[in-house]
Amino acid sequence: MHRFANPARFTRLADRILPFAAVGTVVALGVGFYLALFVAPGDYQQGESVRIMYVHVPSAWMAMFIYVAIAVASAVALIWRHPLADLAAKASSPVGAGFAFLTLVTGSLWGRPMWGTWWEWDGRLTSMLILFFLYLGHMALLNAFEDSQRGYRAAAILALVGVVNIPIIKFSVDWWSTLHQPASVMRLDGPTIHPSMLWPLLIVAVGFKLYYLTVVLLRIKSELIAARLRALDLATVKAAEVQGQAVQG
Amino acid sequence: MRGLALLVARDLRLALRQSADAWLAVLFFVLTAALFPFGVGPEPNLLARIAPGIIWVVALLAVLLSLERLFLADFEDGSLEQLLLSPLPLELAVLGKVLAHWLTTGLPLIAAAPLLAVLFHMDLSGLGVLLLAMLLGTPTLSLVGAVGAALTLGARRGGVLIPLLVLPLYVPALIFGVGATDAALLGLTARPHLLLLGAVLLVMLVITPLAGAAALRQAIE
Amino acid sequence: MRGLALLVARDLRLALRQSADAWLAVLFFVLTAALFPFGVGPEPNLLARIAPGIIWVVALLAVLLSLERLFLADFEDGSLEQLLLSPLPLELAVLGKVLAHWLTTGLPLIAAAPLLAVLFHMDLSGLGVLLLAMLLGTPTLSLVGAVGAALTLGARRGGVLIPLLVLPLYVPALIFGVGATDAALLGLTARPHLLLLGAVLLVMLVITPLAGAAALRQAIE
Amino acid sequence: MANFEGRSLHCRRGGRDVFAELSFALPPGGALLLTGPNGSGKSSLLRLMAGLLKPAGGELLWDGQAISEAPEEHAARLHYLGHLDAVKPVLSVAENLRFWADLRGSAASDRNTTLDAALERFALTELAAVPGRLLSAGQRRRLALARLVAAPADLWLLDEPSVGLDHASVERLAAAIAGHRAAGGRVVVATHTALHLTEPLRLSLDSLAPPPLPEMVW
Amino acid sequence: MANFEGRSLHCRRGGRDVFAELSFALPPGGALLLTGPNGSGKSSLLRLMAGLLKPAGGELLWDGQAISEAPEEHAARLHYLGHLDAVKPVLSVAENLRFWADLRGSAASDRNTTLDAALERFALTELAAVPGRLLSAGQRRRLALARLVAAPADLWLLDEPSVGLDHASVERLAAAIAGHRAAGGRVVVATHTALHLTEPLRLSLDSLAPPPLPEMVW
Ligand code: HEM
Ligand SMILES: Nc1ncnc2c1ncn2[C@@H]1O[C@H](COP(=O)(O)OP(=O)(O)OP(=O)(O)O)[C@@H](O)[C@H]1O
Ligand SMILES: Nc1ncnc2c1ncn2[C@@H]1O[C@H](COP(=O)(O)OP(=O)(O)OP(=O)(O)O)[C@@H](O)[C@H]1O
Ligand SMILES: [Mg+2]
Ligand SMILES: [Mg+2]
Repeated sequence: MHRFANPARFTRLADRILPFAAVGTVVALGVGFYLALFVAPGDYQQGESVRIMYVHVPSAWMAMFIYVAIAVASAVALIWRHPLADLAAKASSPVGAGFAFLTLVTGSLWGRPMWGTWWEWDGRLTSMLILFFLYLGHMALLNAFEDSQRGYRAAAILALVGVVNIPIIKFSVDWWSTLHQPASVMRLDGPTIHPSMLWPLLIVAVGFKLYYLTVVLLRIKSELIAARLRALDLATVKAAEVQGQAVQG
Repeated sequence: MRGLALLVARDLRLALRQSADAWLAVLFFVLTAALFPFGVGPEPNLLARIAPGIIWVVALLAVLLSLERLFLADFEDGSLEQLLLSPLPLELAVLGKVLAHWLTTGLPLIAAAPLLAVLFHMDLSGLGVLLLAMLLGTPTLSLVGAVGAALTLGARRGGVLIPLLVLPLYVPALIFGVGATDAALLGLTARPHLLLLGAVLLVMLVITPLAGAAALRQAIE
Repeated sequence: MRGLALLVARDLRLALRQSADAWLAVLFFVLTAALFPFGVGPEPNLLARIAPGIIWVVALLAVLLSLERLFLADFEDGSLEQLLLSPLPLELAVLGKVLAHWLTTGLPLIAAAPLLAVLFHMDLSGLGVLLLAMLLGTPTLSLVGAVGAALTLGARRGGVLIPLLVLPLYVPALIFGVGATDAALLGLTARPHLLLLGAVLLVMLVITPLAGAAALRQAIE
Repeated sequence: MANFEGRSLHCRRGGRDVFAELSFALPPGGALLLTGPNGSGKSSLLRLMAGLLKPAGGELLWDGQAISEAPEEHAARLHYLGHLDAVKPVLSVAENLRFWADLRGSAASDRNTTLDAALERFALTELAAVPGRLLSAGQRRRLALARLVAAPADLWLLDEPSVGLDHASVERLAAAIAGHRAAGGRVVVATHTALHLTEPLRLSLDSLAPPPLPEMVW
Repeated sequence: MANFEGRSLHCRRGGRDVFAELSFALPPGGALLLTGPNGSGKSSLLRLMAGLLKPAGGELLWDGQAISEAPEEHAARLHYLGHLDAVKPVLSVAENLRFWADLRGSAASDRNTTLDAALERFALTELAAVPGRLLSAGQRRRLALARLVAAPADLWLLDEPSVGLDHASVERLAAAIAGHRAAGGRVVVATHTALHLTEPLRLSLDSLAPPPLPEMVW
């Protein structure tokens, strides 16, 4: 397992993957957005604003996907003490929070023309808001300690407790809003979607996944480099200290 | 088991000696709830309409406020180190501390809830279910909160972090708790809500000792 | 004056280093407010009706929660003793700490208030007055709270006591603050409410340094 | 015979190497005296020995078995006294002591006499009913020390135990340590001041400064 | 010549008499060494002298003037070092020191050299950039001591200043005290351990135990 913990090996692997991931991101997003903006039809009901969907829906998928990825990385970190898993979790949560935020913003921009309000306390919307807060908690805890190791472990425990709770939260919120508000406004049945809209959606989704991969690899790499710089720094301080003591003694 | 009883007894004794912690949480509960009529105006119908929601949200905040202290005093004066090195398994120690916390925080809140129900002109036919739901829900609040409190020990501003970690996880207890009371007030059955509250409690009874102990172990370094 | 600036600068630096305290108070504000729809249900009309009240009460709680730390860290690590023995008059030191507290707590709350107004479907015509009222009201919250925080220092469970002392004193700010916003929403003039808020602020600007310094002096024994 | 050993221990704190390649062996009845300038890692070593801190390298053995394999067993056989006294302000001296002794499960029958003896040992009998909050610095430290004798444990790990103690109390501490060792117990003490120990093993931490450059991982 | 005096001081804490009828006089350049067993009231006396605690009877005089009449003036001429170190965990060693020195208003021009000298004086120069949280017990204490020399003050009140210090640091402390006295400064030290002071006045607190029964007020 610790085979990949070797930063050198990881860096080599990352360097090999990164160009493909980066180019893939640009291509997929370029094609996806082109199709979404110029090729896909407007909706007869919703007009041109329907195009927000091509950002909104894949973002929502990513926000949920990344939390699970963090939980998996956290389990690996806690069970096998794998240092790269910690770094992966740390690299992921701002990206996840970003996608959750994007979902909220695009949804609310869409909601304005559709429902006449920026926000509805609908089940799906609300659980995305809670997910966003879970991300913020994870990030805050990661950075709350002087000693980064402590931050990693605390955040990993939080992510695992969170992932057990997410289904409970999602279920309860859905139940709550259907209880109070039988007919939710936001229903656009998935299966009935036309292929000309489905394809751009899927391509953008792939683009987002590749973007995530690129960012995570880059951030792990830079963390490793920063750690190495810190080690060098401390070593110089320590050496000076030892020398100083020798002189005084 | 003997160790667990000892720990609970000590924590209760500490709480009672410390100028009645118990009634401080209750007073916060009542005082904060009493602010809402100033905020939303005194109309009885409106107050009655929002009563279960306010009672639950404020109960949740009262528990939240008392959480920071759950492990902090023991952490700062070195008792936690000693506890870790004692023969009592840390998982049990966590459960013991949560139990003592609930007895001194959750239970008094339940005792004070009828007062708030009256203040808010709530229809008293729902009172029984409200209390039952709180009996099932407040232990969950203590359990979830304990994990948050343990995780933030030694963090740069632990206390302020706890709400951020804990509040999102409180949502299910809040929803089912209010749901049960609302159902009873509408004359519907509260059973499914209560069962769900119980289920959430059971899940947390399993998770909290494990996650809490893991968090405490890494806080002591 | 130089001493005052030094103290404010140090406190701001501590707050910023400590992983952005500022946005933690804001997050508490938004998170707690977001609990109310779960409690009272998602109907836009009801939410809009209670929005100003909820925003004010929750702002008040967010300030309250951050109060315990105002003097506590300095008290526990011995900095307060040193401050007392420094040439900076203790009254000014209190003002400096309150100023730093407001800059890192009250000000960010004001910035976050429009978000809550949107979430609660509040009519945005009242937003300007809401913000103005908060600009006059939140410093009062910090000032009153500082006296409470100073009084409870060294009390065995100071943190829990603060709400008891402080919440009743927050009522005037709450009433005038909500009053101003409600008036604006109804198309009436908010002027008298705002003037009263300002008057309360001035009174507290005089009282707090004196009362706070006296309380700190007797906490250090 | 049971032996307590450390083999090429390596300690990192806050990303810095504190010491490396540290080894020791402590037989029953032995005393290990840790000395060294501030920041040399005495406290860190004691926390390693207690299992509160995990070594970055090397291992601790008890009777040939790694303590990381049976952490609970190890905890049960030691007393750790750090910089903090674990004294609750609202409990009386006697209540404070009794809680920790009970938790260790000292036999219930002679419990009261053991507790009284422990208080007596550190001249706390007069203070038995005084709440922890009213104790002076040295009195609080003595209460922490009384825990050592209130419940038996094989290994005592003491971090600057004599801080704040008056002369009489330092004597009492030395006597308690001597008694413990005579009964086959072991003790590890970190201190900057003179403490009367017969034939201690010495471990001086300043000579153990880690290699100036930590090895790079790539 | 200015004199620092206490006249028949009486101290009560937590409802108990700690000492009574205590008097002393400390001329410029003098050192007063407080000794006595745990709980005899050394810390309490130092807090009285600092003005942090009010005496239940008697008075403290500076140059014939009661310090209770001009508490701010008195505060400005003293440094008090208690059990707590007033070190902020998130500020670096240099930042911690600078804040307190600035607050005392040391002249801005040579401020940096004064601070550097203070750090140097207690061998903290290497640690200047390290955050307070990472300091060992002795390092933190040294930082608290550095405040004494970072801004001048006539009277030093030191409560067990050598706690946790290694031998080299104790020497440095003794040298700092000697320098301060040579310049006409005064120092009051409570300690249980040996600290090299030339010709100290001694005040032993155990002989001053108050009458066993506190007088009743009704
Ligand atoms: C802030 C407001 C909004 C939020 C937070 C939000 C959140 C979400 C989430 C989490 C999903 C993913 C559901 C899933 O795949 O399981 C989703 C999907 C979707 N949203 Fe939104 N939404 C918002 C506003 C809107 C609005 C205003 C509309 C349009 C009327 C809309 C239309 C859709 C559609 C069509 C889908 C795809 C449904 C599917 O494929 O299953 N959303 N949204
Ligand atoms: N904060 C306090 N409140 C009430 N009583 C106190 C307080 N601190 C100390 N005392 C009591 O006052 C008496 C003197 O305490 P003080 O701390 O002055 O002793 P000391 O000589 O410094 O002892 P040590 O050598 O242990 O530090 C003790 O009997 C103690 O119980
Ligand atoms: N909690 C901590 N986190 C990170 N580093 C620490 C921590 N505590 C101490 N250190 C660092 O570890 C090193 C060793 O500290 P330790 O407390 O073991 O020293 P010590 O020998 O006990 O010193 P002293 O005699 O001053 O008590 C020091 O350089 C210190 O800066
Ligand atoms: Mg140490
Ligand atoms: Mg003392």
